[in-house]
Amino acid sequence: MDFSNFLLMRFEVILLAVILLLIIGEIFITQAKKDAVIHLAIFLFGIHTAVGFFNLDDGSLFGGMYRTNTLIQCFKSILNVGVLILLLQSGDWIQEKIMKHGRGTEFFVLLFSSLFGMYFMISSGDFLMFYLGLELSTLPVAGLAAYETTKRISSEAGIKLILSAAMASGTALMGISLLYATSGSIYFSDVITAISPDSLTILGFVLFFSGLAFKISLVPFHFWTADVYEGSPIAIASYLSVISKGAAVFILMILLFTVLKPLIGIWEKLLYIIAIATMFIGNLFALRQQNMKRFLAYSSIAQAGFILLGLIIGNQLGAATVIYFVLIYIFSNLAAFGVVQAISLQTGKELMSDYEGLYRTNPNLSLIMMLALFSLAGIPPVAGFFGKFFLFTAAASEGYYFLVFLAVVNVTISLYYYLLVVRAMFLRKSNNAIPYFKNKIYMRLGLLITVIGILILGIYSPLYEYIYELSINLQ
Amino acid sequence: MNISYIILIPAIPLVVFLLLGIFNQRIKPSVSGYVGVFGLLASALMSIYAAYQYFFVSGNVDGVFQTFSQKTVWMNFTDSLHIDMGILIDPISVMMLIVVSVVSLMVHIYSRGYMKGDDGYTKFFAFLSLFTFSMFGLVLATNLFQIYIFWELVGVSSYLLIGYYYTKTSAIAAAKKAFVVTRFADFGFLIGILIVGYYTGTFDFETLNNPEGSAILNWASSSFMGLSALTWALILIFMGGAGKSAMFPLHIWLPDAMEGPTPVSALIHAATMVVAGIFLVARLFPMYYFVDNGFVLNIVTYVGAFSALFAAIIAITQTDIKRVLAFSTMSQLGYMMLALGVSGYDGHEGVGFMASMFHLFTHAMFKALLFLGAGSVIHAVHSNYLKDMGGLRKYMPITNTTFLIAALAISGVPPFAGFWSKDEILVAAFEQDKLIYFVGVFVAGLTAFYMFRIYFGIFWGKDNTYEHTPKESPLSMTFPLLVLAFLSMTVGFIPFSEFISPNKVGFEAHLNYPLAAVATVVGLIGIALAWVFYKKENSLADKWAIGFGMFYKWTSNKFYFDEIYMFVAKKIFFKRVSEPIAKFDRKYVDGTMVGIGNTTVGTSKKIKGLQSGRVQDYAFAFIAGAVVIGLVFIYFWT
Amino acid sequence: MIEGISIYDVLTLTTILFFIGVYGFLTRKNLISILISVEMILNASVVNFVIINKYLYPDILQGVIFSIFIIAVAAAETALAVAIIINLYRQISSVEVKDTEVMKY
Amino acid sequence: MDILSLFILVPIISITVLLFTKNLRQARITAMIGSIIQLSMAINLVFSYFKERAVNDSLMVFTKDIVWFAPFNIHYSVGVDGISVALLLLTSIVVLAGVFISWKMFDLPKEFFISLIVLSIGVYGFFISMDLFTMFVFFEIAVIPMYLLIGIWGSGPREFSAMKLTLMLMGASAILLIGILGIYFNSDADGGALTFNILEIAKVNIPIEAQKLFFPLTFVGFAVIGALFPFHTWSPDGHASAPTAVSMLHAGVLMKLGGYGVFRVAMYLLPEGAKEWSWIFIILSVIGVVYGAFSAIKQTDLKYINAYSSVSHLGLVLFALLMLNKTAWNGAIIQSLSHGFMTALFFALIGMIYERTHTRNIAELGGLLKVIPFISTIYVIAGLASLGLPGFSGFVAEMNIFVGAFQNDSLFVRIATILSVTVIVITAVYILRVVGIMLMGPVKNVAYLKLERVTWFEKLGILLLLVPIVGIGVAPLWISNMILESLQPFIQGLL
Repeated sequence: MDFSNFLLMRFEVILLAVILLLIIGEIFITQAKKDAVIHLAIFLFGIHTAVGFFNLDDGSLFGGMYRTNTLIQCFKSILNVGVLILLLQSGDWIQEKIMKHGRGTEFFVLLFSSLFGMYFMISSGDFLMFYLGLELSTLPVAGLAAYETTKRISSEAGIKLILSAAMASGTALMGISLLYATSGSIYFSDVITAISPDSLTILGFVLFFSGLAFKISLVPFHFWTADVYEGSPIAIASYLSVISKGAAVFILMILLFTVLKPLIGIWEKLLYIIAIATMFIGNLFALRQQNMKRFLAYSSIAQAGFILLGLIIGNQLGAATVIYFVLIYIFSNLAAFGVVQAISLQTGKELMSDYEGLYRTNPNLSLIMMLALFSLAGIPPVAGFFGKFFLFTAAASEGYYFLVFLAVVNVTISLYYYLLVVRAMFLRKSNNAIPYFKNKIYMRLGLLITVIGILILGIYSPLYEYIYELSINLQ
Repeated sequence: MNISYIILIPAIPLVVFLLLGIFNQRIKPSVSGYVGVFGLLASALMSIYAAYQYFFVSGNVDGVFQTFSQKTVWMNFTDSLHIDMGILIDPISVMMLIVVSVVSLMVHIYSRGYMKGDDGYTKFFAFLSLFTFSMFGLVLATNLFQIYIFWELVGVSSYLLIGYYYTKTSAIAAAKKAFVVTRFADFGFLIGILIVGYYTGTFDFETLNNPEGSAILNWASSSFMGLSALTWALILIFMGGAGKSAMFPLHIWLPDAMEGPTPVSALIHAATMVVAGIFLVARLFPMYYFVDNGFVLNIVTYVGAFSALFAAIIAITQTDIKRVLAFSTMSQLGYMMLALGVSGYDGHEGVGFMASMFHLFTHAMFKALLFLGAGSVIHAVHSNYLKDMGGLRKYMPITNTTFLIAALAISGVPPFAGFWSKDEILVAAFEQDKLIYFVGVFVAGLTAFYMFRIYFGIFWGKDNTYEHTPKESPLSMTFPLLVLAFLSMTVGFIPFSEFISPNKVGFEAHLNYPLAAVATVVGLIGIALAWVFYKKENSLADKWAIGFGMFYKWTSNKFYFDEIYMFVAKKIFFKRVSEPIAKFDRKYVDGTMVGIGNTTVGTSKKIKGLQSGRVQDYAFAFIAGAVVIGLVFIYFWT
Repeated sequence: MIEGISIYDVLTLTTILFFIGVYGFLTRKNLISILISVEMILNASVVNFVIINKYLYPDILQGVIFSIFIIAVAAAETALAVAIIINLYRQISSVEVKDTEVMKY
Repeated sequence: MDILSLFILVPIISITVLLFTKNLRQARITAMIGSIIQLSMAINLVFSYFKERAVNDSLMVFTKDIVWFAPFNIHYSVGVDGISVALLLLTSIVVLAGVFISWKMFDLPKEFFISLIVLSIGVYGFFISMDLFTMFVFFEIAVIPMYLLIGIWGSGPREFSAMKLTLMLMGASAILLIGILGIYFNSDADGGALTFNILEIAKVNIPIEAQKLFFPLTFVGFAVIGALFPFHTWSPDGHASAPTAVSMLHAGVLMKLGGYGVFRVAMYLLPEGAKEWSWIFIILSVIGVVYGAFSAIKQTDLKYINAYSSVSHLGLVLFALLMLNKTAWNGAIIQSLSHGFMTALFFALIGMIYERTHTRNIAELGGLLKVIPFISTIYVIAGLASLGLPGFSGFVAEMNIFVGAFQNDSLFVRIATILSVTVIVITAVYILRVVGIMLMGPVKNVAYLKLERVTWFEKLGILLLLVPIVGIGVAPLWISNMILESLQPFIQGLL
């Protein structure tokens, strides 16, 4: 047996190594120097991310349970970059709030485990691997959500997440079992050939879909989102909203575009309805949120609705626009969460009204927040505009003009609430505005990367062209 | 004939305007007065020279007065339609040059005295120059659009000059009224121009007026509501002219316009701008005559005649001397319109046209004189009202004499200028329509009566005692009076018919002695009545006024036309149109837009209960959603 | 393959089991009970996998293997959930669902 | 670097420099220098355009084309014809005037000028774009700074107005987006590749059905920013709350994007749709024309008057565009220019008056001619220009529109034309009303007797705007020829 085959799993292997190193490291690092764990984790993960950019062969392992190709690597790298930014942004928080309780290493281990699960989920070649990846990616996050053990809402978030997740995975399993019943195999490659749109398959598909929709937080499977985001530590909310959601979108896309392609007649209708519902519900709820985390939670629900516009057409164009959008969305949302986190860490304030007059005391943070929100809303020249425009173009290419119309209506609604934040920061003056503070280096670095991303990703067209070429893999 | 130098006639006032306007603050008042006067003097001399050249040297070829024009494209609309800027020299434009330049020059000179010490002295001369420039442009216009352009410019100069005393509320209102009413008329004018442009493919006067041209020959090619399109156009253009010339029912601005400084009233609202309407109809006379066989001319006639009568009646009862003169102007303008309306085209039939122009010419002289005389009086007693005057002949001999000459001229007493022109009008009317003739004669009598009413009221009548003893005006003011008085006496002897006629071929016009006698007698009767009523202070007039009762009251209130217009403007347009629209906009249009936003936010509030916070509800939504979607797909969409 | 019992009977059973789980999830007031209900939902699919494998595709043991994994994961899940519940109990001395409704709307 | 891309680049450089400025002095001088460079570039462009036009008779000159997003066939593609050149000139003048008028922007000056310049980038970009995508990008770039400009530096209910304005305009651009996508996906009707390039699409016969569907979307999308009734209500509130320079730029330049877009995209690319739908938009635009004017009569706030007058004037632009002939289009473009200068001038003057008297309510003002003669005189002149007095640009524009509209001999259009001609009267009423109440009459407040005289930068700003108004009004031929020439291909596309 040639072990070099296992190099195909480079992402997983290295990440596993990182996890193990951290666990081992914890043993050797003295209590006084606990902070070194953070630097170590970030450093190691940085290396991991960098290595991820190197090219890797296509191929599959374990009789097709695991497969990889350039597109999947691209996904993984995107997730890596997101997690790296997230680590940078939350480094200070971990140092100040978590390290005191001596639970820093676990945090990283859990986080990386979850990411590890996502790798497998994305790379899965059959439903079993998919299921394991899904669970591995969800369960540690539930633990992380409840990580601030002294806060009631943190525990509440954890319990809500795990119960909902269990429900979702139960439903998804039921669906998978039905699909298994009709197709006779849990291998994707077999399913493609065996599947046909009969009643049982449809039921199985819908149940299975709801399990994934839960992770992407599509309406009506989204209810956990807001509560969990609000209760969890911001780093975890941020993780859930970008990394977890991004990974789920990727795998959903892979499944829909390849495995479940024969059911396109079903799922395009399904996505149509759900897209509309998701956009509207997300936006309408976001309108009146005061808590920034909750606000971003609903905003991320709405964004998920937009993503479906790219998925619905089921071709290379759709895939490329979705990946591009997710990439941009990761940067934008991380920037927004980053600012929220920075402020929360310094002052403990998380309400929109606390942000009043922020520009006059902390101009840079406000500018970053504004750019992030504009990017989320889709205002040129920042990246979000390009992402959204291409999504709409994709949907329109198959004639979904009405859907695009509803989407643009929603863009307008969403602009309203994004502008509410801008209003608080820029337009208002306040006597008890958050005073000026300086962020530590990690946070600044993390925010800087997101800002650069927001500014560059849209205008720099070769990136999109690269993704577009990769997306051919999904045809 | 070389006409290129004529461009300087309007150009000089323009330059003066720009000079005085831009350096308004830096220029000394004394200097600006001289700049204005000498500028205009140059224009006037050139006008006279041009007239001499045209009428006596090179204008007349084989008995026909030639039309000279020089133009350049100013603005392109389509391949055929364009606005030209240029100068058109024909008998009436040359005549108008004389009128405008002479009267304007006199007014400029006069103003140096009249406006002395005023804050806006320089500004005043700037505006006067602007007006003069625009008026020159108007009379020299080569096409409909050019005339419209200058038409608007004289309108705005008039606005600025009426509103010259801008701190006076009444002056502001008057200026606004004048502008808006004439603008309303111009609305018709503009649409008329558009129709002409569309159906004839040209704005050019020479093309339009050519009796053999396609414009006139094809007048019946298209029709709208029973009349041909061109007929409508001419009616609408006449509407523009009627607005500017204060014809009934668009006359209401003219009396109010007397709020302006008196020299302005003399120049704009008596001699020049208000005749623009007459000039417009005269300019397009061939069209008016040939299109629809002169149908529109009937309208012109009746509107003119009615205005003449209407204004003359009102003039009798007014107590503000400038208003009397204003209504008198309106009445005389009606006369001119009437004359145009009854005119024919060829040879002696064109006497109406000729008479109208003739009267325009003489009227400009004596009416300017009347106004300037009135200004001189007002200058002396600081009041416009008859009741504050009386017995002024002792204090102001020159004014007295010149005013008397003007009054005699307007009353049609031979040999003063008015007699000649008015006689021609009556001749023309008599030949065409007896009713119109009788109206004309009656108005002539009324004119004499009201004119001498104010003459006696000012210079004779009761001997008022004055706080400040009135003095004769300075030379700068009396000089123009004397010049104009001289002209009022003499211009009647000009053989107008040899120079001006519709078809540009001169003809012989003779005095019609019976008609002349009738008119003169009627005029003298009017004067005699005025003598009886007003020569000495007595209560006869009041008794008669009571005798007329309601009629007197209506008349002195100008038949409540101001009130009607005010009602329409304020109560209907402001209150019933504008205000509801403004409210509608805020409440419904804007309300809808804001409502959409509020509904969205409201919906958001209503549905917040969905997110109950209970994990079991979430699970229910989850499972119900999945099952319902599954069932829907299985049973409906496969 | 069990004599006298068709696959439909078993599938009906698992469906009922599934919905009992769902019903329990939706109605129990205690978080622990909810957790038990979740187990029932998961077990419904476990049985499903085994039965489908046995009845329809007996050649390859895909479903059976799958069900083993499900059991393992369910155990992990429960452990984590219980840990969180215990942590919650330490803070509010309650494991009632109604006490976990701080965050809403 | 090509001559057109500099219009984008120079403002970006200005912004970069502005970022490093420390105080008002530095900020305004930087902004001024940047804007002066822009203006000189625009003037230079006019001359180069004439030179280029003499030797180059393609539709657009100075074109530059760079592939941007190859998979979508999106290009960064710029080029100008006479119309864009004229509008670029307008923009650069108004921006410079706006900088002068904002000379004393004490609150967050740096940010103010940056936002202002960002806005101008959007406008410049919009006018030079030949690619629908870039055009749309610049359109939105131009709209969004308005929120900050009105929200931060505005007055009155600024937050509400800013929000309303932004949402309505973005809502419109959302509708527009669908129109653009519709055009894009029908641009391969003749078998070519999908393209966003306007010139390419113009050569394609887009199916009639698609034209009918997407014309109204495109039209409304653009026309909302051109204050089409009943979507104009953002404008009064927005203008009233905005700071002076922003009102100037917004009314003077930004609202022109609507007419230009309608012309360049909706009319040019979807001519059949235009013919099909024109009747309903003619009705709406005529309502806008008359209705705006009537509304203006009853307003008491100077800015509201001007805002409604903009609705009326820009209604004429849309009306003219719908007439589908050269003369009316020419009029529409000139009206855009003329309204741009005029309304900017108005807002500048209103700003100066407000700065001195702290009120915009005409009932509280009076006799200003006596106390601030220069400003008041210019106000009268601007008013006269606005009511279409010959010698000013408004007249030229209106006459072109009316004559053009009258070339259309259906009774419906005739009636519409005559109705819209009535504005020459109604406009006179509301303009003179303001002049009468505010400028003339006795001085109502003794405090006004001590008002500050006009300053040099204000004078400069005013003159910058006044010169073109008079310039176009007195000698319209050059600009009209420049525009007419460029209109020719559009007309041919229509027939």
